[in-house]
Amino acid sequence: MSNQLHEHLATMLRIRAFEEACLEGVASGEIHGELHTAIGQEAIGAGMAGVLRDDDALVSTHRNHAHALAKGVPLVPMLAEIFERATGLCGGYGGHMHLFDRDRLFSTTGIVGATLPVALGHAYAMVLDGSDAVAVGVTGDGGVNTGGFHESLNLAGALALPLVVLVENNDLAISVVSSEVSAAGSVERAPAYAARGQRVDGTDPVAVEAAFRAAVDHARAGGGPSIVEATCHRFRGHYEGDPDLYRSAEEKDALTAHDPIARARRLLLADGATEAELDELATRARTELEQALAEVRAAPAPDPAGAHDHVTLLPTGGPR
Amino acid sequence: MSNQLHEHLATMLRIRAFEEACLEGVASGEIHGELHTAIGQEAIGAGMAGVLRDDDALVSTHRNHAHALAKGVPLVPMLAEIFERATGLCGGYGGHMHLFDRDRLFSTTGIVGATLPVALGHAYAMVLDGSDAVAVGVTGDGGVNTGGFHESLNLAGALALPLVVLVENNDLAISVVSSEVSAAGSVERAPAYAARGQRVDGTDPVAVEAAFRAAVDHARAGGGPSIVEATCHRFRGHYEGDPDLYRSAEEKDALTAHDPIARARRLLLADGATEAELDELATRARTELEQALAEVRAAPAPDPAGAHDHVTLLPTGGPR
Amino acid sequence: MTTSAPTRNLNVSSYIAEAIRLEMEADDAIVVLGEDVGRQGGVFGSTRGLQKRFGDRRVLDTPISEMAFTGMGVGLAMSGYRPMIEIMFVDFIGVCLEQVYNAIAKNRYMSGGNVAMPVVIKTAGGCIGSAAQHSQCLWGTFAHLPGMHVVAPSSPYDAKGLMAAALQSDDPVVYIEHKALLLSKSADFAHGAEVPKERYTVPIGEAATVRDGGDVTIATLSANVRDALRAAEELSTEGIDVEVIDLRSVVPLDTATVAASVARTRRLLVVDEDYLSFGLSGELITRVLETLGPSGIEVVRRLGVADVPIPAARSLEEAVVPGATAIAEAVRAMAS
Amino acid sequence: MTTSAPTRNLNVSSYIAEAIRLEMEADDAIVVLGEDVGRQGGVFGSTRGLQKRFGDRRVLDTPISEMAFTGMGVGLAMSGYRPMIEIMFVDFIGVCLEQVYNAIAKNRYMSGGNVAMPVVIKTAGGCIGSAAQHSQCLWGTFAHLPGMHVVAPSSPYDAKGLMAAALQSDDPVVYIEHKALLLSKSADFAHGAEVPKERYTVPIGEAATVRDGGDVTIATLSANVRDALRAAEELSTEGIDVEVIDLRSVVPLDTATVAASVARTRRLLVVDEDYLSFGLSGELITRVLETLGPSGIEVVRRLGVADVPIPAARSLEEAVVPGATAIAEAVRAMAS
Ligand SMILES: Cc1ncc(C[n+]2csc(CCOP(=O)(O)OP(=O)(O)O)c2C)c(N)n1
Ligand SMILES: Cc1ncc(C[n+]2csc(CCOP(=O)(O)OP(=O)(O)O)c2C)c(N)n1
Ligand SMILES: [Mg+2]
Ligand SMILES: [Mg+2]
Repeated sequence: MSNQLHEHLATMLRIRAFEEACLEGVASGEIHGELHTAIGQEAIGAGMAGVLRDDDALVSTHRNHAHALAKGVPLVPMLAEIFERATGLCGGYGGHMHLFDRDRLFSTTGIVGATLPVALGHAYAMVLDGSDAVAVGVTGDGGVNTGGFHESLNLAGALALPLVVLVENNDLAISVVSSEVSAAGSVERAPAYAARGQRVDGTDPVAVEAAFRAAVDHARAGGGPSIVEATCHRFRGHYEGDPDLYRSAEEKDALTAHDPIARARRLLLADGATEAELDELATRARTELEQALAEVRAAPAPDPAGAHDHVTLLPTGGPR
Repeated sequence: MSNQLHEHLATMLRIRAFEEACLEGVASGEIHGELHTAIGQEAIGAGMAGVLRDDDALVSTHRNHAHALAKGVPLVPMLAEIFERATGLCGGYGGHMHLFDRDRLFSTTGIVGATLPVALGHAYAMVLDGSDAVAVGVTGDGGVNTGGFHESLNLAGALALPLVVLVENNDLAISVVSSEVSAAGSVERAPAYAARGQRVDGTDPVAVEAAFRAAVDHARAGGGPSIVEATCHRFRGHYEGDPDLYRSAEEKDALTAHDPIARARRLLLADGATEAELDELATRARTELEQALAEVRAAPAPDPAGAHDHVTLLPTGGPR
Repeated sequence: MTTSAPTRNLNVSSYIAEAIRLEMEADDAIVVLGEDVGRQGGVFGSTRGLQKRFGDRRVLDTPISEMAFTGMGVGLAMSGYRPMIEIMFVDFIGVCLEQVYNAIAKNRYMSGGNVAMPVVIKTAGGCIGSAAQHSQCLWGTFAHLPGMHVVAPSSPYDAKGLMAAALQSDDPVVYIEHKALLLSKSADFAHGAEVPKERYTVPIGEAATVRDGGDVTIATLSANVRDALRAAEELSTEGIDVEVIDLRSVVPLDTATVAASVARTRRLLVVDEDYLSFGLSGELITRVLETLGPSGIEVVRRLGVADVPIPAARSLEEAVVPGATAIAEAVRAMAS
Repeated sequence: MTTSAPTRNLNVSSYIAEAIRLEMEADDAIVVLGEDVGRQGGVFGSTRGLQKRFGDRRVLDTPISEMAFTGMGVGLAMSGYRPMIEIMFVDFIGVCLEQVYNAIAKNRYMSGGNVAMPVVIKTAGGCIGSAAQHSQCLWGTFAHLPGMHVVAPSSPYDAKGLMAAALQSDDPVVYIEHKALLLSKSADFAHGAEVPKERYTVPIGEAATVRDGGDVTIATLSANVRDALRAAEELSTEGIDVEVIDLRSVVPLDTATVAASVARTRRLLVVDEDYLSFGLSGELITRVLETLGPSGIEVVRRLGVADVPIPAARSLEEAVVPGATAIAEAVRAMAS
């Protein structure tokens, strides 16, 4: 367990460092649109990391960096995309909410609830392929009240498709407390879809990994869909710039008690790890990101002459 | 019971006669669009009849005639609307799939799944009004797999709104067998919405009335939403003109065994009613419809000069 | 007018099913998803026989969950498939437009060209008497949103050829069939009635001049082509010589063919069964104006559904949907 | 240019919230539904203070269930309420367009005038750097579908007045606020910076000439009005005298005001932050052509997002979204 947690801590630190690098980009104006970070929610990405194969699909949301890293999307092109560079994963056309890594079947969308239909399509493709790959669709607790959630899970259940729905439950959809506007929990909805349901402490990467792996294995074995709900806490505003006035100062202060990184540190120290050893992990993550940031910042902005490329292969023939 | 069933039989006969009058309109070309009848499903409308007040709302589907009659929508204007007459409920603008009776808070839509959000709005209005009125949204078994079903029931559950969702389960969405593409039954989904769930034999009007009344009372008392699922059989094609080749001849022949009208007759006869008395009920229904049909047929078609009226109050100012 | 009877006299829907069958035989990546596309073969018959031929996985009968199965098209495409998604009536697009315009139409662009979206959205439009929620065309709605091709065939030949082209396209294509045409047979058509049994394509983005004439140019598409040809026949007896252009594609719009015709006739009538405003007619007129300049045009007119929902009653419906009589009248007013 | 500082210097979003508050005080039937409209007061602040003032029933924070709460607007309206539905970003309309165009926009017609639909759809459009799924305008999409008014204010004064008019309207109104304007203050505006504290309305369907000029007519709306005014200032130093018309409403479109201007200038530039094709620009140019005839116009041009999704990177975004520089350039080309 301690070895596993050690590795999870390294992953969480890498995710946090990544998010913090993005914060720099917002402050500097290099990222000029919305940015949503997973700070405080790193244990989920860490628990997912390593469970999926390249030929498994993962479809994520507006809060997607941790999932991308968990799927093995290369860090530098990803950071470059978020920093709006020509060397970005998508050449700077997509940006933070629209990451596409074709080879790893990773994609995202900025529309809440829109991830699951896409993941469902991947799951169906896997059945058509006769492969044992699986598809994972991520949603927040807000996304579970969208029609797309229902339609996708019903289809997955009816056709017993290899779909894992990972619900990141930070109990907030921007300012709306999801439990106040939800008639039931996500896991309690699993029977409505003949799905497996499991709730897990999303600040515990070991628990997340176990639950996520069980769901993936279940899907791989032909058992059909699962809902894995990981409870967690959103440390920052919904997006950078969100004044977050809908939470009290006390409420926000209390969040640090749920820091998955601090938690893992505590456990590892109690288990015999040294401060220095763990600090070294943090340094390694920060160094990787510093180097990545330098590389990204050296890259050019996309050439405006190409702004009209890539709409379709065949020109649509409209006037310019 | 027998008195109640007697009355239900009369209502079912009236519904059947209404639907048969509509069939005439299709044959004659007076109805030139799609027509969906509830032939075989009359016990549901009959069970609903009398339960709702004028200030309760009812939102129905493409297969809506029985529900309209159950809500007390006047028969002749309704038939006139379906027969595309100027004297129709909506002046001939709406037609069979778009019936609106403002005073009885009755409306319909031809889009599957679209009834429930509208019914939810009525339910919310009742809470705002501080009234004990309730809203009923009808859907078929096909409609329960739409996103609108999920979103509406969740909101109704979360806010404990007085919404009754009546599912007419004939296990067919046109040609698709709903149970084959549904991961769970509608009633089994009730817990996902903190809703009451009850399944009932939709060929038994007494049972339908009891279940429907219980749900309405529950909503009136502030208990929140219910799902009432009434199992039934669609005797004809999905719409008039549907060759219905997706069901075998034997399957279709076997349908008559589930005729709610024959069933009620059998029970009433066993309970001491006379053939003559029951025939008289049928005659009365047919006579009412014959007279209605004559009245409708005497009415003019809508004046084409008014075809551009009623789009908005304030003109939109577009070119003609 | 075709005078000889066509070799085959099938429903247009059968030719569409034939196109899909031939493409599916040639390309294993094509899968078909939608309501009633399998066991029933489509409510209008345009997927008839496909499930028997290709099995119930490649031709999937879905529940009424348009958002889910349209989105499945996105995932399938990213997994290397070429999905055809059937939205039974185009009027229903409001429940799933999200996946169409924010994903299918944009993923290629948002991915900087890395991800292809070879998805066909097949859907039925047009009036056959079913009122405001089952009679719309809406090609203007799709055309306004970038990233998709939009086609609407008018003849049996084009119905098959454009479906084949759509299925072969590496870009998303919205294929809008007209309900009235689906149920018509080859012999009902004065143009494109002859349909080869083999595979062929009609190129997306090319209009066809289906009748030559020198006095007035009518540009139209889908079922209105038939009406325009009827009107033209009538007008020819009055000495008015009408050129009829079938646009066939809304996106890409073949402005060049229309402009070349108007350069000769100097009179353009656009006939569009879709809503009049903020749609095809304004776009086409503007592009022709941009191409020829104001001095290149003498008269422009347009006929469409004048910003009113489609009413139920036949008397009202005929008053709002453009047909042969209204077309002939409009041309007469322009020619005088 | 306004030279004196405006009396109040609030965000445009505050003036909108003020309009809603005043109308809600005057009319108990108004209710507000949407995500984050209550506790947070809107992600851009344009419903700030309303929930405190009117309670959490009349100002309801909804789950992310746009189809449900947009449809609630239909039921609420039929129950005698006047709902305002907030769709946070117009880009999300694809998940619930169904209730908007098949019910809200059509129920009056389908009911033969028996049922009114006094529903306001309030939503934010426009570019502030958030790429393809959070930057669209889409007023052309709504405008193509009959039964709704569509407005898009450009100034603090109009933002408040058009919101009041929308809430008083017995017809459905789509109110598209521009994200960049919402976050701007009165002092940032050269027109309509002064906002009375009292109730007033700006009439739906009337354009405003925000700058007089004799050489070229620019017709535009929303944030581009600011750009057009800036371009006009620049051009005036070059001796080009530009008239700037703020359309304010897309439906009804005030063709008369534009045509009267073009009758003088004979040159029309339409600037539209929405997608270029099959939208506002083609419609307006066609209507002006229909009004004045080809001989009444010398040059027409249009600038818009040329049928491309909005890219993420600033360098790309600036290349596709029309701004002051592109406007000035286009006018120069037309004037010479
Ligand atoms: C259909 C749709 N509605 C609204 C939004 C705006 N929006 C973006 S994120 C968000 C909250 C999402 O909450 P949740 O799903 O819990 O994810 P979290 O942000 O907590 O990770 C909202 C309302 C959207 N992007 N798409
Ligand atoms: C959103 C949408 N999708 C598809 C349709 C086409 N359609 C009309 S009725 C129907 C089947 C409905 O089945 P069900 O809900 O069980 O009602 P039933 O016809 O059995 O009464 C379908 C698919 C529609 N009207 N709306
Ligand atoms: Mg959340
Ligand atoms: Mg059914």
